[in-house]
Amino acid sequence: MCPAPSPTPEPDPPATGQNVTSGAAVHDLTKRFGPVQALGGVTLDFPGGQVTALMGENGAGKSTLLKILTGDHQPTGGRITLEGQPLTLESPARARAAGIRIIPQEPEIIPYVSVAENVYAGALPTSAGRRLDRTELRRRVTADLDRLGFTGVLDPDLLGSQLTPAQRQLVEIMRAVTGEAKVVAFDEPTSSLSEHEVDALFRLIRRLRDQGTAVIYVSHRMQEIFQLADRIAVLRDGNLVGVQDARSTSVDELVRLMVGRDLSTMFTRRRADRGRLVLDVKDLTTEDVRNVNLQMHAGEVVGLAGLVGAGRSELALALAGDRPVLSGTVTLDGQRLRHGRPGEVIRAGLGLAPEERKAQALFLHRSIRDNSSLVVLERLRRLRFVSRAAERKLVQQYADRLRVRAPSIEHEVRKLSGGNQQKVVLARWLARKPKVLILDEPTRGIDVGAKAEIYQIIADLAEEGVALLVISSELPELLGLADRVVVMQNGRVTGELGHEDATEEAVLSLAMADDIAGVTPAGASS
Amino acid sequence: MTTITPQATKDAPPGQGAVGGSRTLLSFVGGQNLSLIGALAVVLALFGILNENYLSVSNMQVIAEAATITGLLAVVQTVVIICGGLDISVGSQVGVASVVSAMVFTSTGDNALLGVAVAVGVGVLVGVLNGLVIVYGRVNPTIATLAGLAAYKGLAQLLSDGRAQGYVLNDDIFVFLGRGKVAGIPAMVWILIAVAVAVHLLLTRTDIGRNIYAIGGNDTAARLAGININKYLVAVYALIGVVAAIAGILLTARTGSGQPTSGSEGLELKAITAAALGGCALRGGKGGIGGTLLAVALLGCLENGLTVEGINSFWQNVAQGALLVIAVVIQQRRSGERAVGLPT
Amino acid sequence: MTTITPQATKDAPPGQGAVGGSRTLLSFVGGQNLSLIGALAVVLALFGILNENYLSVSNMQVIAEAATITGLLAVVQTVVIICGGLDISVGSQVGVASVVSAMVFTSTGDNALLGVAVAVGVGVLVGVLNGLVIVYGRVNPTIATLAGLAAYKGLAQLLSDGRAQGYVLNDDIFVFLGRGKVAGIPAMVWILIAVAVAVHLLLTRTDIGRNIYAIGGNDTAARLAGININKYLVAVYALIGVVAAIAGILLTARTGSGQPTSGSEGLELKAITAAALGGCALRGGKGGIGGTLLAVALLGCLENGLTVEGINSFWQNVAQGALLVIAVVIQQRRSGERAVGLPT
Amino acid sequence: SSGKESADDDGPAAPVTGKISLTYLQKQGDQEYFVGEAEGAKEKAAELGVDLKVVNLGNDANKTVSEVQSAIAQKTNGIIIVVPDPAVGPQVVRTAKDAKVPLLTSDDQICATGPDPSACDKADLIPRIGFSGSQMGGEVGKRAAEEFKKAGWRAADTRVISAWKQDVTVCGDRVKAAKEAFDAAVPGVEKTDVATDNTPTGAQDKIAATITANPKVKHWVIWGCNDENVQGGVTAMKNAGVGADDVIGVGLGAYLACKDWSGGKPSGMKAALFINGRDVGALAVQTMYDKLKNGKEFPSESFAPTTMVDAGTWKSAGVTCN
Ligand SMILES: Nc1ncnc2c1ncn2[C@@H]1O[C@H](COP(=O)(O)OP(=O)(O)OP(=O)(O)O)[C@@H](O)[C@H]1O
Ligand SMILES: Nc1ncnc2c1ncn2[C@@H]1O[C@H](COP(=O)(O)OP(=O)(O)OP(=O)(O)O)[C@@H](O)[C@H]1O
Ligand SMILES: [Mg+2]
Ligand SMILES: [Mg+2]
Repeated sequence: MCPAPSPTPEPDPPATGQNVTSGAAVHDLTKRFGPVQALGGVTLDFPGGQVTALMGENGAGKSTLLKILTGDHQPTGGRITLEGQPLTLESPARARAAGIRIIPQEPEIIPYVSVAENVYAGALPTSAGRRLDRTELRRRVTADLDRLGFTGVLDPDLLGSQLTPAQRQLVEIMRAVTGEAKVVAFDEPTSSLSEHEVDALFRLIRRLRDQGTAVIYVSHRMQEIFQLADRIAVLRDGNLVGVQDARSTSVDELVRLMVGRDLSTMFTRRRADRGRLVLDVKDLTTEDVRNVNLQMHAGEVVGLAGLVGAGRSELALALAGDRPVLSGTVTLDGQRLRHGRPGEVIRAGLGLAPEERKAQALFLHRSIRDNSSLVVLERLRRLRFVSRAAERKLVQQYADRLRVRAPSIEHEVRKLSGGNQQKVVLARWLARKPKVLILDEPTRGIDVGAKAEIYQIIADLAEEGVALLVISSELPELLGLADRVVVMQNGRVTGELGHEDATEEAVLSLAMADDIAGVTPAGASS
Repeated sequence: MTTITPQATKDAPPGQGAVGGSRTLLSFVGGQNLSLIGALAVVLALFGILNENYLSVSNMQVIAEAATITGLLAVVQTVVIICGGLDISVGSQVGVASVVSAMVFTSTGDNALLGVAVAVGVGVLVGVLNGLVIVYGRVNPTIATLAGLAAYKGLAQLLSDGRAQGYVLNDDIFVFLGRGKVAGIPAMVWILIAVAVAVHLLLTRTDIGRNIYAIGGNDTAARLAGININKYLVAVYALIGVVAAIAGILLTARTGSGQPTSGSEGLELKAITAAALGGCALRGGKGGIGGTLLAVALLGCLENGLTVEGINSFWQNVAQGALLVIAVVIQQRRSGERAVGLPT
Repeated sequence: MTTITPQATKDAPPGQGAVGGSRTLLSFVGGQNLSLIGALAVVLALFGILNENYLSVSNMQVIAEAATITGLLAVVQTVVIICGGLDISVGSQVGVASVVSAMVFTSTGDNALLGVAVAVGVGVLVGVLNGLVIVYGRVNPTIATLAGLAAYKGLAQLLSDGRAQGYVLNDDIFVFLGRGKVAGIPAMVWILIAVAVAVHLLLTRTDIGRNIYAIGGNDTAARLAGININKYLVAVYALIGVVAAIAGILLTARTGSGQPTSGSEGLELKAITAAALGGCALRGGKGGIGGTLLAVALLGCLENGLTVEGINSFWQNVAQGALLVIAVVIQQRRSGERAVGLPT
Repeated sequence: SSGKESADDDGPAAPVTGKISLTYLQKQGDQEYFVGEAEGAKEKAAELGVDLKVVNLGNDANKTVSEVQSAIAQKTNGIIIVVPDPAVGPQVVRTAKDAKVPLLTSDDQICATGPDPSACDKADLIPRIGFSGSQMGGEVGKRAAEEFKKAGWRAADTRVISAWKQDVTVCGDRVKAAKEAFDAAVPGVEKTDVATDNTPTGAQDKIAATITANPKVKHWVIWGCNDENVQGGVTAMKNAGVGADDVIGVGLGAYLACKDWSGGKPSGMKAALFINGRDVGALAVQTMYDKLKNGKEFPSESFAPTTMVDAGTWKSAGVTCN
């Protein structure tokens, strides 16, 4: 796991807001979804001028709490107060007007309007009646981009449908901080951002805090929590199990609160000898990826690092046969793969758990079982009839192993928390057991306990001889997992680092090779 | 911690359930279709009280027979809607098949089997054409089949010169299809039952069906899961072509001759209505044969009842519209859809 | 990294661009509509060569007039499709308005303005009713308006007893609406122009319009942004009601009497076809008036040309279907839609 | 069953004793003419104390079969039918015969043994009340010829437009008869077929295009399947600037033509064949009643009267205009 700043193990009483009349609070808040109790009576305040972190396992109820605060869900019971005054939030519009903003876990983007309009949707500037004032809109967005430090990464004229995941997240962030905000909640905002944007985001959060805004911050990344938070509230099974002062608590204590037991958080993998060559990529060029050469061996974990838009996901999709290949070859176990045929690639033995689970992997209205078994159906069928018993057994096995939190495997995936949805995607590929498995941001939105589990699974798979390509924006994770790290920038591989040489600094300097004048890409090591 | 409990919940989508016999019926019906069953019961009870002959065996046979052609099309419409498409040209396809079956029959010296075979063959061709236009022409399915609606209607009219063709009621096979009964149930209704059961099994029990749901639920995800979407789409449209051809042959058998437009115009709307009322989401990925058949039955019983009561067709239009809305509103209330926002 | 380029990209939807005069025309047409313009040019050239009178001013007037009622409905259909809905009941609404306008006119001793006003009022009511059923009944727009298609048709028939009602061509206002010309352009065409320009400005230049795109593009995002989706939906359906009523009044003016079904049946399909051909995505969030009007013009010129050439209606059906597909295929090829997967 | 078994013909059914219930199945029940026919039938039924159900079949041959079956399941005593398409006739006849329910047709003829009444053995034709399509067309053609002669036009600068929905068989029959009658009286006038959807606006748009295509034509004669076609055509002429004197429109039905005349202005609508659906409906019910109550055999064919009316005579002929 990520190394935590050494905390002082001093059991201070939980910090409460210094100023009861600023910020928001919830009192005895409950929420039920049919049989699922998502929140079971949470009383918690979010004082102004402080960053309150919200932690908890996948499905603990963090997003639900935030959704209630923004009027998106109606609570089953309990009260909300803002600046000491009771508040009923019958709609998101009401919450917005009251000054409560949320950056949701899954960005919601309007596809065919510009970034500028996406940011100001619902509050577009008008002049002379309802005439849209485009000049003013542009002025405001440009100013916002400048203020937030996103100027280079986000073109305000791009259409929503053209944005990358990171850019979508930035749009959500911009939306939330326009206008007068008293409470701003961030639901795992960094899960698709890279270091550069994360820095800008943290500056923004600190500025908001200093202006007296109540900031709520949800994340599974301990490092960030300790960098940002003043106080840390931990939810478990929809109940508040403790509020800790960030200066006086420790990672271990938080983990114990979250999962109810001790967990070894550091991950070290026993490195096996490299097996036979399974994947050989030669001079692969697509629209977004140029001249990529990559070799992967059985039992090897290769990390793929890079900044936002470096082309890692594009490379993954190209390998999975989902991108038109302009030139170059991909050979899997001696078999040359044809592009444009994902099915053939899967049958040849390559699997991809893609980056955007909702858009690229999940069938939200279908059950966990349907979602998990999709790529193994051909093994479960006889005369094309799927054996349900075998299917259920298999899915149950992987759901248990990944600790998917749901009443049953027949539960619809859209009703799962974000992290649990990610686990369903992983379960699909674990069940398939391919020769080469590409995991694009596999721990995005995954809680500590499950993360450890996933690391273990990656290790086990490598042990079994699977070659793994792991894409992650969390460098510590990547460095901990990978036998070697391949770094990309602008669609090109800029270097490769062996496990020993792979430090954060080395990776970052390769990731920004073009930007650092005069530095030639480091030669491939190991 | 991990909280997967092995029993199925009541949230399971229709056709998802266990393997056992008694579960199968419920899974076929689907939990969320209870309001349709309720509506059907109300309609049956109401007209049963108003008119003593309404619930008679012979009237039920009449209702079933009248609903057969719509039912066949609604079943395949359900499949294509589940996989995210739509087929607006089904009515015109029925017309083509009807004309072809009768004309081939007549011109080959009353060879019924040949008539049937050629009609089915033409149905496959038409369906594959639809699929190819959609897949390789990259035309939106709605537009492509809207074009088909006009084009195939024109084709049927050109073939038949716009008039009813041939006469088939001197042939045993056609007479059996149109008027025969087996075990007290009309032959055409048996055909509907056979098609519906086959398609239901296909959708719920085979990997093909799973893949169809996957394609409609999220095409990107389906593609990345290795499903050959294009192949599936062409196959689904071909299936529609075959079933529409069967419907056209039954139309010929029932009316006695090949009908280019009469009896088939407007069937697309009826089929889509039934599928949507039966719980198909028009954006794909959701629905089942059970719900669709219930909706077909509901609409059929309603129409017959209104006619039996001698209600004039103007009032029937108003009543059908109103009842359709009421049925859906009740269904939505029961399933507790959220009120804020677009209620799709 | 990336630099900000201040001009709109070529993918920007029509009407996104700048405020300037010359840009406005292009934005109205929309870059992606070039293939429609091409198709239109081909049709005009083809029939112009085949028949010397086809391109005459008087024939262009005839085409424009014939396309007006469809055009009006296609314009509002575009709006509702952009915001993620659909209205299949437009044709029936036209029938209601036609009957109401003529009956009120006749029964109030030939008061044309009152006839027009009451028809528009009824149109608003019908539209609001549609919106309320969709929003508060939580009924899928397709189903709700399918129900409306039947119910309002029944209403028009009940009001009129199924017959053409009244006679309006002794009144100057109706005669002007039906046959008058201003600056050489028929009065009805002016009405279409006025409605189209107003709706275009609404969609592209006001925050209301932008919110409509937002609702159709992503209803969750719109809801979270505080847009009152329900209010917008009801308002959009009310707008449809008003414009359908105007179309109904024009129908009365053209035919001289209130027509319950004749002349309005099937208009929904034509309107949806035009909107879809004009580039509206049926799942919402995308489209514009420019494309829709081009599609209306294309279909109108085609139909007129086929009639001028004396082609029988069977071939016309085939030709229209085939040409519709060809136009869209070319459009898709040009815009380079990806071939793998569902091509929606 | 194989569906082939047929009830033996065991003579005429015994007269019905209790309350008689009849079913009137009509095609295109939302059209003006058939609405009138239904009203006439209902009035007559009320007068005779008969229970009458009227069912609209639209243009649907399939629904026709269903509704015949349904009426039988409802134990109706007699069926009167206007088929959407004569080809469905044999199936209807067979179904009614199996159930021993007397069958009478109105308006359109059907044959017990084949799809085409015109190629049918006289004995196999089902008794019928109504107008004859070819007779109506003939009247129209004859009147148009008279008007043509009266106007003194030359065949060379005259054009005849026949407007109808080309997939409706009975429309085709009417138009064909009109052409033959016209040609018999006035040979040599060129004719143009215009495909419409039988609605006034559809006809107007299509005929407007036809005018465009033929700018050299000076005089126009228009007929069609119904009043809608002719009225749409006359309006198109007016809009194209063709004077009322240069148009001879002969309507069929008179229900829209009367509206033109009630305006009192000169109109291209010169005459229309008035067919009164009420008379047909009433006569059909009376005939069926006589058979069921009194055992009186159906006459093989009875016609209701038609009248050619024009601007001067329509009121006295009993045309009612809404
Ligand atoms: N719309 C819904 N319908 C049914 N159940 C839901 C719904 N939304 C959330 N839940 C359930 O409520 C519980 C809390 O979910 P929530 O999304 O708040 O978790 P979370 O703490 O944000 O988890 P994560 O870290 O994975 O995002 C979960 O058990 C989830 O399955
Ligand atoms: N700032 C940007 N502006 C415009 N396009 C961008 C930007 N960043 C990335 N892209 C586009 O994203 C694609 C490559 O990104 P890809 O998703 O493969 O990167 P990645 O390394 O996976 O990064 P991440 O997933 O973290 O965004 C290319 O199509 C590129 O044009
Ligand atoms: Mg969450
Ligand atoms: Mg990526």
